[in-house]
Amino acid sequence: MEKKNGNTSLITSNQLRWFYYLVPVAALIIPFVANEYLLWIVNAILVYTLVTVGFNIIIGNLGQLAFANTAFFGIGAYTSAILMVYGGVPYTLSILMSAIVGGLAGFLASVTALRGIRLYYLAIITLAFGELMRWVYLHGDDVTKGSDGLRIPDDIFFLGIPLDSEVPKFFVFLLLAVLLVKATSNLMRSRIGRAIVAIRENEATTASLGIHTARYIVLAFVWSGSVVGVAGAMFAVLTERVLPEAFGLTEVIIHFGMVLVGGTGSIVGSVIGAITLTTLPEYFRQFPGMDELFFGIIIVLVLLFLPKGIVSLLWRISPAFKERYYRD
Amino acid sequence: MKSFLIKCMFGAMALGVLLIGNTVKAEDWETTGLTDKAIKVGVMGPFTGNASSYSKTQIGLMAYFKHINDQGGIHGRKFEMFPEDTACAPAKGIAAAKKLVHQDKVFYLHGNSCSAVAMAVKPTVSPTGIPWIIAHAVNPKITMPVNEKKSIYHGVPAGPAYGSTMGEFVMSKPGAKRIAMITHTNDWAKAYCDPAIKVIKATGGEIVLEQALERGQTDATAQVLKLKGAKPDFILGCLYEAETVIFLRDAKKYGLRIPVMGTAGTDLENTLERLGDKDAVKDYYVLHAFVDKVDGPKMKKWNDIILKYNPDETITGFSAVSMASGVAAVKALQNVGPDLTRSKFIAELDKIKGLSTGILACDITWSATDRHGCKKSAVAGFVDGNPTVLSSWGKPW
Amino acid sequence: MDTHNEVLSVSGLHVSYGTKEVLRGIDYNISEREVVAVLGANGSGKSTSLNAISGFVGASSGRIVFNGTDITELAAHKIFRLGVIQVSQARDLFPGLTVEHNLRLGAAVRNREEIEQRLEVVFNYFPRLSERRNQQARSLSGGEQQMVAIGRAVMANPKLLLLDEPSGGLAPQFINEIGDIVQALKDDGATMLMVEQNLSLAFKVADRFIILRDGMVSDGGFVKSLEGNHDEIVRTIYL
Amino acid sequence: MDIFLQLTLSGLSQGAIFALIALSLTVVYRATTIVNFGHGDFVMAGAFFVYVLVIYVELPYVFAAISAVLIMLGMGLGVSRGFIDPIKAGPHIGFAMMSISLGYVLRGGARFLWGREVFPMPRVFDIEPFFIGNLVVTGDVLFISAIVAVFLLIFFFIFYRTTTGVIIQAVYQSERGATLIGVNVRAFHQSMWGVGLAMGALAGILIAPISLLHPDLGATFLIRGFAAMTLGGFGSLGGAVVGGLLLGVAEQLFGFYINSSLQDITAYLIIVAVLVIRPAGLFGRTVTVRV
Repeated sequence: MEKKNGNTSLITSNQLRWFYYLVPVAALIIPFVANEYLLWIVNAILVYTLVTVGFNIIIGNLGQLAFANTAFFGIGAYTSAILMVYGGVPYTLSILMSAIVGGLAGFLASVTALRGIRLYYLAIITLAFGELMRWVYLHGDDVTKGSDGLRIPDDIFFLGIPLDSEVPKFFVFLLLAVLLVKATSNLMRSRIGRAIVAIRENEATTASLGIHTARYIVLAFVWSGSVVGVAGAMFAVLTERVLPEAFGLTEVIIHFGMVLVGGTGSIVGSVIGAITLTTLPEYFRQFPGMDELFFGIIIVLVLLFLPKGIVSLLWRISPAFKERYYRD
Repeated sequence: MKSFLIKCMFGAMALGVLLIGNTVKAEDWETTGLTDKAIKVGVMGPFTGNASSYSKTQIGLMAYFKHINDQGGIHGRKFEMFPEDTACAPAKGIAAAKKLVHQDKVFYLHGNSCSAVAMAVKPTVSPTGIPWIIAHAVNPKITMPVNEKKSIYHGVPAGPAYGSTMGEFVMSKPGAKRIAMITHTNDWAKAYCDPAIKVIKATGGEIVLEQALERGQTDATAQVLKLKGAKPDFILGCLYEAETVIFLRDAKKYGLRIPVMGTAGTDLENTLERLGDKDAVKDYYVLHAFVDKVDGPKMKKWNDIILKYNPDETITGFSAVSMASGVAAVKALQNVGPDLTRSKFIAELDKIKGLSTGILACDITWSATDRHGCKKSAVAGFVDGNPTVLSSWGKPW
Repeated sequence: MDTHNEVLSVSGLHVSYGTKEVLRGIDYNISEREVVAVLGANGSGKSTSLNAISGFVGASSGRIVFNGTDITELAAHKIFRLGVIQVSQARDLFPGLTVEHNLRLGAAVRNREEIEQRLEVVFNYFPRLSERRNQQARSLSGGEQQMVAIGRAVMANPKLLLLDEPSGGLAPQFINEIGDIVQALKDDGATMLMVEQNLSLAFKVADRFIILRDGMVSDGGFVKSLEGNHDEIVRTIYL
Repeated sequence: MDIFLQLTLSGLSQGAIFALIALSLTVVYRATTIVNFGHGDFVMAGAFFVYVLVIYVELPYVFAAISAVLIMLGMGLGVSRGFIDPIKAGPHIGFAMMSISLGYVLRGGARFLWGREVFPMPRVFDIEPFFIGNLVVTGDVLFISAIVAVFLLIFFFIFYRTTTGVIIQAVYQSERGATLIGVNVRAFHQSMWGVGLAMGALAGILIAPISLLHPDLGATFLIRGFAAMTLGGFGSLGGAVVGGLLLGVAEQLFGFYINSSLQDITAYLIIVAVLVIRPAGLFGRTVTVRV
């Protein structure tokens, strides 16, 4: 046990799989011990877990600097809200629609990337996309109610469960988060996921291997858009009112921070990032006015001393925590 | 494995649903946040973020509470304040509200700048029935129609009160008919401008031109030239401080010498200080919530309280705004007597009628059906080169 | 040759890229006015050894001494100032600048005072560049670009010139021309360390050769002693 | 016509600021291939330093401005050395986040110290507006345009007409080439960060008397800087200047002739339009993808 040897580790991959399953099961205890405030934070973490997992596909796995994430998030939230408010669509169905519309937004973002708009061009055009969407929410008064925001109906149900307090929301969010995280993890470990990472490593080589790179770039964006779109639909129910202010530039910076703090290209890292940057600001409440300062300092420190994110601390415990989507 | 997981989850879900029921006992609810020595008050405000200059008003409110504490408190209880940052961001505001309600378990909530945050927080606070006094945000929908648990109060003029004052003042200028507007496109600006337009249209005016000037713009040439071309009698300006300054500067620059009516988001002295040009503000009229100039003799008492507890604070038009509803809350708490409960507090708040706070230019009147406590505001403008508080065109307060 | 001072000595040099060890303890030295050719197959570590001397890659162990100064840990620009000038394989010209600007820049850091005089010298070596002095570097042919690259290095008045594949990718007539120029530089007293795949060029100008194999010196000797028999060398290098 | 000229004039003076910011971003980008996403906050910091030096240290304005620019120059060196160099080996995504976070730290610091205040920035140059025909010219317009014009003249003179300039051009064109002529590339990167931040600070100092001084001062300018860069051609120095000026004028014309509510998103519309229609911008060369 005490010997330092690369092969003998405290945790094997097999044990780790059980550990991953255990986390959500263990989480089921939370509503019985937490008050509404803590539960709200937990629910926010579940929403941001999907936000970060979705964003990480683009930033980490595909390696593209695209900042359209808030746009996906907002589009998901507004889609769900608009369908529920105006169409009387059940929440469950509206989540599905948010995934579809989010995916379409992802497709739109991928078109720019395919057109050779990459790196900073992509970053800037996607930032602009996000801000233009916010302008649309703000000026689409008739539908979005402008800056008053769109109030979510009181009586919403997920498969018959009334979502009228944090507890049922927690169970529904946990279910959605587990399903989508697992699906994303499976996707990233499949041939598709490997192709996506291969494109990050070397797009030209990947293309020369006969892999249709454009198809996988589109796929990565669409999947990212869908996952974040669902997160948006969850966010709408979490905050009960969808407001343009919630989808500004600061929001995308927080998303970006979550990805980097947790660990780029890692699903476990995404979860860690979402947990860290959702809970820390709550902790900082004790130091009024120092929020931004702390946020900035933490990310700087992580970038300097843990360039692979907090998840790399786990790698020191056991290499089994490393998610290998790619072998050359 | 997965199906097992899902079963687990649904099982737990069902359990959770069962547990939600009435876990909060009624008598606990009445006295939550109270001890023999303390009344816990949650004070939400934008202590960070791009609207942090509004948090001056929460600083003022808390200074007043500290002042009451130093006077011996209320029936032996002292205010214990829980300032919470909303950063003027909806999600952060909701977290703040949840924390105050469910973790800190305050007796009541008092504060809130940023209407968007108050609107976002409302679904969280409203169902709990915890008394909540809005001391700064202006969106009328926060308090009216009265919420189900009848627990939310507006302690400053809400949009319609401010807005109609703007409209009435504009129309009180002899011959005013053609009105133009320059506004931000957010709820804050709408809360002022919409009711003003209503009053203007109802009293025979018309809106001849509408211009947008967004936050962060540093030039208003295009807007000023448009306005100049429209030749209005009066301009309604629903702009924040910085943009007001930019607009007035450019208005002077291009010779647009038409009176401008501004919101309570700005004040005369500050605008003048920032412009550094008396000539540019000479046609600027602005909502003025107070009975006197910001640094006038009637305000000295209140400003001194703020400065006593915050010696470095710069007093602006925001500083004392929330103190008026603080006065009202203190009065209600005093009237309840030593056996304080939330229901009794709400009942006493509803009994406040025509309370002259000595701060705001309106009397606070609340009832079970009308929670807009403040129905009017004064206006400040230059008369013969001197800043003056006015009630209508040419008529001092 | 032995009577001359030792200019450069490399001893026990190890260089790794990540976990991959490219140089595994090489030793060699160069004396003043000597031309040494470094030979070897692709991936044997020839360019890496030049880059280690120039300070572009760090050594994991070993020592590089230039004119009595230990330069192993020195930053690239400081090694340059000492007079160790490299002509890289990719040439790395400034494509948007004129030929003359490219050349002048060679002296901008180390040799500012003599700039006009050196320009004269370079144009003497490369009359062709004088004609094209106002042309953008990107408009030149490969051979001309190589001339600019060498000329730029000569501008700095090198004490040791490192040439990385001067004939690489050039048409045959240019290879000869480059060979002549290297010979001319040698005749004027330059000390050179040259990586070269073209053996006839290498043996034409070099005094001595070193063969690298898998990051180690596998053979070496004086060109004269080969007496024109290169076949064995070819076998040593590639088999 | 008068209106058009007036709009153009005020657009140019706004555009001069955008140009300066775009240029300062480009200087860093060309040297290091890093886009400073936190630049808005560095712009703000420059203006804050002037305020502190004038109000608290009571330096004369001009000295305060020069000192602030120098402080930001030093900060640029420090940022490059202390925060960019250590993550050099990592992906570009790290640089983006690093610059954003450093900006956050500055903004957070400014907010912590002066959070509830909005300051009027002292004015140096307060002259009465005068007329050229029907055209109104104010002190601000004159002051900003003159300073920016002089600065640009000096900048481009150094860049195209001096040895230092030629060396800078050389490093921009080939970093490996620069190491071969003995340039200390690391020091070069540091100094370009310094120059970039100093130029940004100058922009902040020029705009603060108009925009007032508050911690969020820089945010709106950053995106306009991006738009100007994109319009002119990403990485082109001249393009950044022309792009900035055009953006300034476009905002005014859009605002007046189309709809004033479009003024705020003119920058975004330009970014999207340019990148979709002609990603290389007006003066940029074809985009080379660096993965």
